[in-house]
Amino acid sequence: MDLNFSKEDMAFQEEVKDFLDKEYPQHIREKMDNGDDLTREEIVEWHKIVAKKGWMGHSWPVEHGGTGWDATKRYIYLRELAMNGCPLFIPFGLQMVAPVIWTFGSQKQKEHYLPRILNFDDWWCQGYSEPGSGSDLASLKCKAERVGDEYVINGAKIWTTLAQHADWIFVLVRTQDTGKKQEGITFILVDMNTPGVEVKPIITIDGDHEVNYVFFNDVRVPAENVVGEEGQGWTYAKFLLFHERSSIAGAPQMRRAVNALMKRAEKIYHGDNPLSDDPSFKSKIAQFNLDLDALEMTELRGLAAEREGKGPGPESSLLKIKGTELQQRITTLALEAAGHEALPFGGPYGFKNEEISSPKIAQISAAKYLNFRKVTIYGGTNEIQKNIIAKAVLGI
Amino acid sequence: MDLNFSKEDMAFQEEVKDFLDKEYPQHIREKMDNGDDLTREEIVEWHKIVAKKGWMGHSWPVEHGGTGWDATKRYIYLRELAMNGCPLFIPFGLQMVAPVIWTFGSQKQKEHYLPRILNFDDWWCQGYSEPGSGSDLASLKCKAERVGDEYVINGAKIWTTLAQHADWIFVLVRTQDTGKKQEGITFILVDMNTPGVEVKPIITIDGDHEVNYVFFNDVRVPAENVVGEEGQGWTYAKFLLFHERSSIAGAPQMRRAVNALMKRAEKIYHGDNPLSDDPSFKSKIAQFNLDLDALEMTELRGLAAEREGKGPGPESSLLKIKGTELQQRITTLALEAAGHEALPFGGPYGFKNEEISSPKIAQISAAKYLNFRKVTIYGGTNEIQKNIIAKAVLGI
Amino acid sequence: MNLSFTEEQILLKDSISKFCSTDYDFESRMKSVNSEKGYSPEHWRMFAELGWLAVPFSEEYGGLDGDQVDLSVVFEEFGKSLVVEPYLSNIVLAGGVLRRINWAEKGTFIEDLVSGSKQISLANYEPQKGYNLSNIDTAIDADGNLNGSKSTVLNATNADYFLVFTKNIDSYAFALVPKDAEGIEVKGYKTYDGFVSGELVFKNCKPEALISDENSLEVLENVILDALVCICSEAIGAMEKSYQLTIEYTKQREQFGQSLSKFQALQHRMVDMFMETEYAKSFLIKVLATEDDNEKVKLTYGLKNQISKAGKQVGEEAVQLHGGMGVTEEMSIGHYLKRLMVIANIFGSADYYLSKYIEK
Amino acid sequence: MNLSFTEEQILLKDSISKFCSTDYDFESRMKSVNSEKGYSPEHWRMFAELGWLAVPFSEEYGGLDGDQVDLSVVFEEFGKSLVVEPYLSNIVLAGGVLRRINWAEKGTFIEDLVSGSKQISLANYEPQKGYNLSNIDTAIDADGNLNGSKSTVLNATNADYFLVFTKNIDSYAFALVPKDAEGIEVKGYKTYDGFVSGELVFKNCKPEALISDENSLEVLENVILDALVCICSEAIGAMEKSYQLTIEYTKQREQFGQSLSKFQALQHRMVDMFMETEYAKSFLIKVLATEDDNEKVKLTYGLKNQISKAGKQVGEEAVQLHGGMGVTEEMSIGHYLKRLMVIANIFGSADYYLSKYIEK
Repeated sequence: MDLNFSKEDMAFQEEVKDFLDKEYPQHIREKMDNGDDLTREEIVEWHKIVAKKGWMGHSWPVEHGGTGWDATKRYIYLRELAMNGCPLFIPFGLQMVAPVIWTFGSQKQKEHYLPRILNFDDWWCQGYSEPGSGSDLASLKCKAERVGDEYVINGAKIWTTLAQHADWIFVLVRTQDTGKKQEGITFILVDMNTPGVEVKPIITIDGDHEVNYVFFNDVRVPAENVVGEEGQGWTYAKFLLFHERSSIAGAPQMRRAVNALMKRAEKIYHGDNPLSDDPSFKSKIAQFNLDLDALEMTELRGLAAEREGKGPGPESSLLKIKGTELQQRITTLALEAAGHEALPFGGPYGFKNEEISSPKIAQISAAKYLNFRKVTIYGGTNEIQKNIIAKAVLGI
Repeated sequence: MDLNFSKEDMAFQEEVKDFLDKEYPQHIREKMDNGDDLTREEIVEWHKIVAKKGWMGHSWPVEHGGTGWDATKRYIYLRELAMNGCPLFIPFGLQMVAPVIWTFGSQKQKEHYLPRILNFDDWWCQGYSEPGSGSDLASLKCKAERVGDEYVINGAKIWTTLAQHADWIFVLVRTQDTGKKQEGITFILVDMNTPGVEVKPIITIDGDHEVNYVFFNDVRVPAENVVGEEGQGWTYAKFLLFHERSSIAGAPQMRRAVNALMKRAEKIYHGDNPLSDDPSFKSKIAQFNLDLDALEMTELRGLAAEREGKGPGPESSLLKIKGTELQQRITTLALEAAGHEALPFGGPYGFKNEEISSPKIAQISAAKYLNFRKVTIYGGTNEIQKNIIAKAVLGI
Repeated sequence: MNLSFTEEQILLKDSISKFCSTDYDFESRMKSVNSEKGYSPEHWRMFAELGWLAVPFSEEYGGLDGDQVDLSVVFEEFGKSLVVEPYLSNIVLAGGVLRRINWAEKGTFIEDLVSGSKQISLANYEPQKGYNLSNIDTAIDADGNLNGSKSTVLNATNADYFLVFTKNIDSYAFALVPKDAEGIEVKGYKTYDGFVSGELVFKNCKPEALISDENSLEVLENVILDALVCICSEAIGAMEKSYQLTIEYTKQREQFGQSLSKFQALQHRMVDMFMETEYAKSFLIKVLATEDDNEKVKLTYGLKNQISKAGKQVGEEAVQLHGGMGVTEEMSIGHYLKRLMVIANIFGSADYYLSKYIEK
Repeated sequence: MNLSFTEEQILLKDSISKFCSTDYDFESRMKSVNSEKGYSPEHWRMFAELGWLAVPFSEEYGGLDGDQVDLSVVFEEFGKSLVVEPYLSNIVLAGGVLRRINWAEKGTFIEDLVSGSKQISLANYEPQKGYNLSNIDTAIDADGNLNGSKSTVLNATNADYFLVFTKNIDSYAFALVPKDAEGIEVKGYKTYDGFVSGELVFKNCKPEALISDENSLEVLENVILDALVCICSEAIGAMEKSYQLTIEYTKQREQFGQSLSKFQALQHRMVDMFMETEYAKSFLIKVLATEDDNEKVKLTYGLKNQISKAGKQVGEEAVQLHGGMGVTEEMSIGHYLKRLMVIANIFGSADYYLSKYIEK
């Protein structure tokens, strides 16, 4: 056993570093390092830079324009990005709808959508959850009726991330009301500019506008926008949910956050000594690092299994649970460390009250803490993940 | 609000202290302080001393020979006993069957059994759980058939504490097989010397013989030994279970254990400094003391509510859960503190390997730790207690 | 031994409870939060009329001679409805200093607090200097002028006066500074739980009065101890409401064909929330009922440690069990979490107070 | 990057797994535990024949040149069946010293270990002196005699020889002492997890040999590090078995008309047990696969900390979910807990190693 990369992998790592040194824009880097919100334009700018390099399809097969990298290369690539604090890729096109399209879509759909996704010409969002159906996703009610060559959609979706920026949405709709609730669900692609699509912001407790309601009021969508077969949407949805979970752990970002916190603690005083000397604080930081080691290795074990053709299993639930719990513990400690300097608050990330003496990083710690409450809820709550493990792994 | 005792209560406290100074036998005190097992004779000796003083019935009404003390006096009394490390009273007669007898029993039963219990003439044990019915007590199968003036009992009971010492056992038996499982259960008193009663030890992981199987093989018991009505045993059982839970928290004993551990830690070295200087150890001890404060006050709040005529409610489940968890955490820390000096082990409490350099208290720490695994299981597992709170208190 | 509230305390509790249930629903609370001042002046007038602002002050100044238990009663009820009116800053902190300090002219200021006609904020903490109360740089110079910076000045933007804890030659003192004095700069901000706060900068600022009681530091320490008990009481109110809201929500929310409240794993976690709340209450009562001063100080440190942790646990679990709805601004539950987290970390964290508890 | 076992390692694993499933059921294990020696000499002979005792030694002495990963494989399998044969004491501890130490005559002793014909116990810890390895009083006097006491001498009552870590003038050394030497007293005892151990007292005892390698302390440190990895691997095997036994038990045990395994609150706790085990495994792999020496030492401290806690949690939950049956001597699950608790605390506790991890 060893953790060494091959020569080829090490050369690749250098290539990624080199790319980031040269192409990762300074103005985005600064905003990211400061915890500032990016504008829509900046997010698109970054995606286009990566697209130009040909590295958007890092998890895509070559035949659809992907890099065709093996698990190790993908790991190296994503880790380098994370360690440089690069913005996360908007996953809804790239990692979510794309695999559905190339696996279940028509040739025409593949040809039309996949290149546009790779080039970030379209910003995608996800229409899954509904006000009445959270964890019990299959109980969804948003309805699509076939009328001639079109489907007419009526209903509402909730928790749609960044719908306010999106060009397209993939939606689970109910095309049949009888039988089991999992049946009669259809997977359909909708242009956000279609008349009758309305986005209404949901403001979260961190003051941010990240998620939305999306209402569908007699929205007419060409029948050719259905992916795969009508009524088979649940199959595709499960396929996709699974992809979502496996890319959620985010260990490198956490490592950055822990290191930053430890460093900052050298300058924080609660009592007479710097917080970085406090035994309880040191224990917590140590525990984070140990947990991160275990989390990373669990990811690597998954990659190794994948390389051996075993493919990711329900262990992705395991990564999601531990990863999100750890994210929350880290943001909690950052908030605790900031103490009353975390009080100044003007809303979401963008806000820093320049006039206030409290350091920027302290001022955003509450928003971060509050924002991270969602991570154990979205993508299937951690309780649901435990149900999945109980059933699929432990057989109980 | 204040925590002061009234003058009368303070005088009573002195009286208890005085009694213990004079009457608590030195040889028992020493054994208890050393964590040694008492013999049957010593346990009886102690009970008889208390009986002679007239203080056995500390929770009994005056009419049945009890002290008739209010909640505060009872609290003072039990706390003083605990702080002196006195042996716990065997509860099966005193606190369990006695209230059932005086509440539901016949005049004859009251006259016969209650004085003998108060005087500890009989050692009682409890026949509730069965090999197949643990938490789901009402599913019990031990059968009693009426034959003339007698019941003939066949079946098995499990977890019968100190049955090897007992003169009498109160048993839940099934006298009817139809209807709801809670119906058809009868509460009956059985002389342990009756032919067909057989006690078989269960050795627990601490190496101790504390609990037993009790087998009933055509055991013939006079019908007059039934308490209350045939078929109403479940009502009495619930009444009794409730009494059991409310006397289980044991905060003063824990306080003693925590203080002893802190003191001993001054002489324990894991690394270069005494364990008593270790920040993590100090935090744990502090947390124990804080939890003990909260536990004690929760008990006192219960007593206060009782004084106001509200009577103890399902909060007793709350005491049981937190109290037992805390007991386990304390015995765990004691084991950790003992480190490899806890290894020498010859069985239950009684054992101390005199030749080995490891202190006695370290040598019994593993047995204690292991023995205390049961406290979250017996008297209704903590999981069952949570179900009770969910239903009875939270209404969910 | 007496663990019950007095009749007066029960009346006070009922009066606040009634007010909150009729005039202080979540919507009107948020209206106050989002208003310019960040609280409702009308409510504040009602608090004065109902006598709540008079609770801890002596009769001499129109007060009710209440004790810590009375304040605790007020705050536990406030916590249930997340009351944002500036009671802590005016009555407990600034008022707490005034009623303890040796200063001939304090009467009118206390009377103004009791009537609600003036607001005063205590300014003692300083940027990046932590929670040890004597750790300050702000000082009175030889000309009697105040120089220095203060942070976490609760309710700063609404204050008419500031009571500024300062070094004074070899000792400590409180400087009384009106909001519009020369040489003072007030930098206000919203806090993440919806309150207002601010920072102050003094440059050669002449105080209206310099209160140089030699026990100033001790007074401040006692005021902060009182404040700890108050916010911990508030947290307990908020915790109680949090688990109740969670029970209500999970009862009505259906998933997989049954109420969320019927899932055993969630039930056990709600039981944990309930238990944490009950044990927190018990610990608070322990503090309130303890009479020995030294012991009470130690236990108050312990209380802050316990409540910080319990509040965090209950608040976070409440949001988690509300699922997605829990993290929306439109539901009240997230606001309970915010307040609980502020309480957990203001005046010093759980760890800070555990250390103080151990050292004491 | 390579996280897989080699083919040889998989063969070794399968061979142990097969042996344990046929020859090492719980009943026969308890027979060994309760026998006079506390293990089965017959099993020990089989271990030798199967080549397991040869794993870490160099080919020169009949060994298999195995590394830490090979030892880890052995112990993880041992953990699943709670193997009580004295592998740790003979092969990892005493054998670990011998294979690292600079001593011309070590060959025959290693060969005796490999063949199983002699047993040797390492004696380094001392009564009440904790886990810092250099903290010893035992010393060689001017006449070359050994004086002092040793505690936690694993497998002491079965040892033919003791390797005694001792001060020697200004340095450290290992003294080799036969069990029946003059001036040695062996006080054996049973440990609470069913192993045997003992204490030694030396009074002017003349060692058969004094191995005065100047790197003795470093050798000992490396041996203990190896032992930590071995027992942590063993714990992972025991944890895996513990949650599996719990799943089996709760599946077959019915209460309130359904299997215990159907109660969601219990399901989630079994999931936690599974997750703890998997993450513990990941951490072990991290340690095994790390090549930088310094980093590996630090991570090994971290491993002991993590495994101590995870083992305790999984072991205790397993017993709890078995209910009353879990605390009986007749069921295997309690014995897993005992072994896990010994592993958690032997060679130093979770806290002790967290401190070392932080300091490193």
